Amino acid sequence: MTSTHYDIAIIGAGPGGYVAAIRAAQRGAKVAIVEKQYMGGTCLNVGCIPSKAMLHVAETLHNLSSVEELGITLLQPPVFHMDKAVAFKDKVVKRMTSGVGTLMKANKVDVFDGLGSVDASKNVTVTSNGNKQQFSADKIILANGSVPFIPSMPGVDGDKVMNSDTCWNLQKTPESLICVGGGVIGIELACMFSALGTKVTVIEMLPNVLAPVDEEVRKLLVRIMGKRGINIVTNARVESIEDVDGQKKVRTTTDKGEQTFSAEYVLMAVSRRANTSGLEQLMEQGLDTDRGRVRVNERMETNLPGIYAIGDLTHGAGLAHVASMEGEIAADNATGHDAIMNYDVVPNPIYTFPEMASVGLTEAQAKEKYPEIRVERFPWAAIGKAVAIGETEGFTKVIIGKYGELLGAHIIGPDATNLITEYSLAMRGELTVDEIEETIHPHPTLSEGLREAVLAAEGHPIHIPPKQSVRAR
Amino acid sequence: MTSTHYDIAIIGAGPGGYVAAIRAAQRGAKVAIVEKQYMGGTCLNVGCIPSKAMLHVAETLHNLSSVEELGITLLQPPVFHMDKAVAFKDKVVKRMTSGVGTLMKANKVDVFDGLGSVDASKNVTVTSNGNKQQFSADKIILANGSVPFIPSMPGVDGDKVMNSDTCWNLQKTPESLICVGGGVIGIELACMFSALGTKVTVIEMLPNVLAPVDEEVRKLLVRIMGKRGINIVTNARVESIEDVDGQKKVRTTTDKGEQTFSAEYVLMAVSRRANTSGLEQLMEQGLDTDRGRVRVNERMETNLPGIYAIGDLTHGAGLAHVASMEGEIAADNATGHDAIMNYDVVPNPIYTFPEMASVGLTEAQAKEKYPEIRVERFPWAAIGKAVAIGETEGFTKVIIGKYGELLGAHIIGPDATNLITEYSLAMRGELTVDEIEETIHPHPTLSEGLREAVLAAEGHPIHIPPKQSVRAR
Amino acid sequence: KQTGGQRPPHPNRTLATPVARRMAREFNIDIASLTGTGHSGRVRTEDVQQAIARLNAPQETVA
Ligand SMILES: Cc1cc2nc3c(=O)[nH]c(=O)nc-3n(C[C@H](O)[C@H](O)[C@H](O)COP(=O)(O)OP(=O)(O)OC[C@H]3O[C@@H](n4cnc5c(N)ncnc54)[C@H](O)[C@@H]3O)c2cc1C
Ligand SMILES: Cc1cc2nc3c(=O)[nH]c(=O)nc-3n(C[C@H](O)[C@H](O)[C@H](O)COP(=O)(O)OP(=O)(O)OC[C@H]3O[C@@H](n4cnc5c(N)ncnc54)[C@H](O)[C@@H]3O)c2cc1C
Repeated sequence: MTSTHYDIAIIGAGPGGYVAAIRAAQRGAKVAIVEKQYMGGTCLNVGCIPSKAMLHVAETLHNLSSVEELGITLLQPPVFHMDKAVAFKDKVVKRMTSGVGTLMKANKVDVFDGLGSVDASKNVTVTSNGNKQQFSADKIILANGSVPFIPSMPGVDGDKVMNSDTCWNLQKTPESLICVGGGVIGIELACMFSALGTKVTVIEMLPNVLAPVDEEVRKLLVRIMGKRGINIVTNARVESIEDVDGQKKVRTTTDKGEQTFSAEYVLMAVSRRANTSGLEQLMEQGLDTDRGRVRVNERMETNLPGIYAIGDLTHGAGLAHVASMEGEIAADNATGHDAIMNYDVVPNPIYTFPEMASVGLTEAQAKEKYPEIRVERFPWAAIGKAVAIGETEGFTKVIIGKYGELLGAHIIGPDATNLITEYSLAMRGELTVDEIEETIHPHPTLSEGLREAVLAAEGHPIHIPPKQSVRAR
Repeated sequence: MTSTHYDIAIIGAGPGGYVAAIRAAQRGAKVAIVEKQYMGGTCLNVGCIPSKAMLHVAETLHNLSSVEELGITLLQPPVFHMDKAVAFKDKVVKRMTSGVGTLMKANKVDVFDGLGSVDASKNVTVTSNGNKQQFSADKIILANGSVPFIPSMPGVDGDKVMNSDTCWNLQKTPESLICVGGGVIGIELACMFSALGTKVTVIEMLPNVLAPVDEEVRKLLVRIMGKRGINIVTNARVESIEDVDGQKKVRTTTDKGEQTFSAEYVLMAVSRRANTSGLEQLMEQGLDTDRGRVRVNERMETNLPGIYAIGDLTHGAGLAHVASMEGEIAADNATGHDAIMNYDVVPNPIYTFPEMASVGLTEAQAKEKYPEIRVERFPWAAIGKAVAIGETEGFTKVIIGKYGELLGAHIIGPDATNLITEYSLAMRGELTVDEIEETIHPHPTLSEGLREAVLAAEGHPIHIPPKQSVRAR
Repeated sequence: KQTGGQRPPHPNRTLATPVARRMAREFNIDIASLTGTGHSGRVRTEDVQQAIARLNAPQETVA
């Protein structure tokens, strides 16, 4: 079944690699994919999918606290079993990862289990339990992905210090947890554990958590997280982790001097680094990298001929859908087609409570880049569907350029991660606010809020009072 | 405060009328609106909003039956109190309708409480508790809406025979209910009562419920409703309703002869008719109507000069967002601008379990109209987010024309009513499948299913096995 | 990403994106005079921006 020569060999079966494999096979290529650990990569095993399954559990649990208002009485408080929730999560992960296996078969992609090492002549060696297999390929796509970056500090390898690879199989809900790092992954996991009943503290070194998020959106999220009882500490640098009386004690230096925090668990979520295992030879042979990440052009080509790289291995976006689109692009180019990756319109979904999502520029970025912009926001509280489902916190914010084009859009509120696609499509299709305004948005839906935000920016919203200076169209 | 002459007078404050009022005021007009019963009309009081609030309760209740799988144990079964659910619904309705009042004030629209009668010279008489007020206007917008159509038959005015105006304030969940009529309103209410614990039977005269819905989508919904225990009887004509032993007995004639059904309640939902109260004079003066509905052109003008009509009064769409868009169009034209209503891209949301939504043509319609179409579907079961939230039933179906344009799209599954907006925007903005394909859809979201459906139609889906004949692009 | 697009141009579809149209209008550029690089030859903002750059380019740099 397996062969000694392939048109295309792919290293790593995450959302970058497995999508590239499918696309290349559909283009008629004979494809091999090498995976050392798990089909589906970070995303399906310890990233997007398990986190969203657990967030679903967390959200369901959280919503139980407000069913009384709907006329539903729980005579006794619900009992939560972390181990069963984990079993649910495992079922979801299993279903998705075995789905990837099925897709490989259906597309006639040969799967090699083991660590793949590559050289510049495009020979691939697969090592598994000491056994070696070899084959060559015309083209190689590197999709090795990333792994948690664990800074070295005293106590970081201790017991009950977890990271995003190791936090998924707890059999009991932690009483309390300190999350070191307030980036997207840290904040998502903080919200998740909090909703599962854990007392959570987030410690961030920078002045703000979620630094790249539009300021107004971020501020609201931080306020809501505070109301939910999550303690967010910024400008604090973690120095060490100690064990004191069965608790983890985290020592930090802050602008106000030393501060320490205690909890049952610590979760390290400061950042991720490219996974270059198996690329040692290529690096010796001159593979171009930049701060540990493989450098590519917009065709996803590395500096070595016939060798492509995609996904988390290549840059800091850290988004599965970017890895997948890059996988499609690399596969297209590796099969003789011509495709270019465009990073102007990349949606960024963040699974907090409530959700956030954005595409394009923040207000601050837009102000810097364009002299004439209009910025407006529309609150969920004015949307019937949001009121009917009891989720009225948040707003949709749009930033419009002088040609009526969307420069950026930011949503915080129910279903934000789905809704952002409408704006993404408008940006990618170069539609203006006129087309969004002319499009009938169904009632009652949350999508109405997206049209209203545009109407607001144009000076004539329907469901919020007009501003002092109403502008005629 | 109120005046005797207005630029524009609007009859009826439903989603057609109140939106027209806001838009006209924003255009600088002096506007009066007359409402005889409730701000927000059918939609906010006895239509879209209460039904979605109650559906939210119903869905929450329904979901409680599957929390065990998520690791959440309810030690005793939840107790449902219909009266409290109704109070929640009332709160939602109150908030939305008083919001409309606030918007009228903020936009300086004068509100007249009472029945408005209009003549062709554009004089308006408002009657309330025997008191009369009069004023004139340069332009009139008729937005009288619609009311339930109750066919005359024995027993139809009896006790415990409800319609969509009167079914919202029950203090106890009906044991059982017969819904007469399997259109959108009947089916939505059937799903709602069923999820609230009522044993529901739907009786439809035609061979199919939801006749205008794409056949494949409809068939799946009917199957799911069956699994949920809803009994759907088609080809059955209701002849009478009787009281027998404290039960309502509904007698029907079917192709198999007479059949009778019993339940605690009957809900009449056969159709709606235009509400022409207050239009008697105009009709005498020659207002053009068609089977009871006021005829208008694409500028929303009636045959009488300066008199516009919009919403349910005018045609059978029966959709709030259509009424609102027509309101904007009428207000634009009545204030000297030039706008045209376009009915090609009207999304149709249907709030069942799971939701359905469509835009454009059904497969059957498209086949009849275009020689070259491609039709493909993509199942929710292949989308990670759907699996993670445990809602995998259903699919997205697209119908693509020879220029790569969307001719129609149909979604059955979680969040369908929001998701349809992406396709609506693509159609209205004349985007092709290429732009949808190029748009990065965030992961993990349901919106990924919409791109995959397009990829499937183009012959290269990622997350389902390729068809026998894979077409190279 | 620029793939696909090997289909017949729509007879009555505008061959420019809405943003490109607005941009061209501001600079008095005739959309019909541009070669679109989008799908089915659709004129995109990038095409208009290049045309604007050509307009602004000093004479001597024109090859
Ligand atoms: C907790 C968490 C939540 C996240 N949530 C989201 C989200 O909601 N949305 C989103 O877009 N992104 C999310 N991400 C990020 C997302 O998981 C990554 O961007 C994505 O997985 C990157 O895909 P990839 O294919 O480049 O790499 P990976 O998914 O990391 O896959 C790389 C694969 O290559 C294998 N591999 C590496 N080297 C070799 C070798 N030499 N030989 C053989 N196999 C090898 C690895 O075992 C791995 O399976 C999340 C990440 C985390 C940690
Ligand atoms: C149960 C149900 C669920 C529905 N769900 C949806 C849905 O999910 N989505 C959707 O799009 N549509 C839905 N609809 C349909 C939607 O409610 C209507 O399409 C919409 O309300 C029509 O708006 P309108 O402004 O034309 O009329 P209406 O909403 O009917 O408003 C007309 C108003 O005019 C007033 N009026 C009439 N005559 C006079 C007069 N002479 N003087 C003064 N006032 C007068 C009436 O009192 C009323 O308030 C639903 C309908 C029902 C019954």
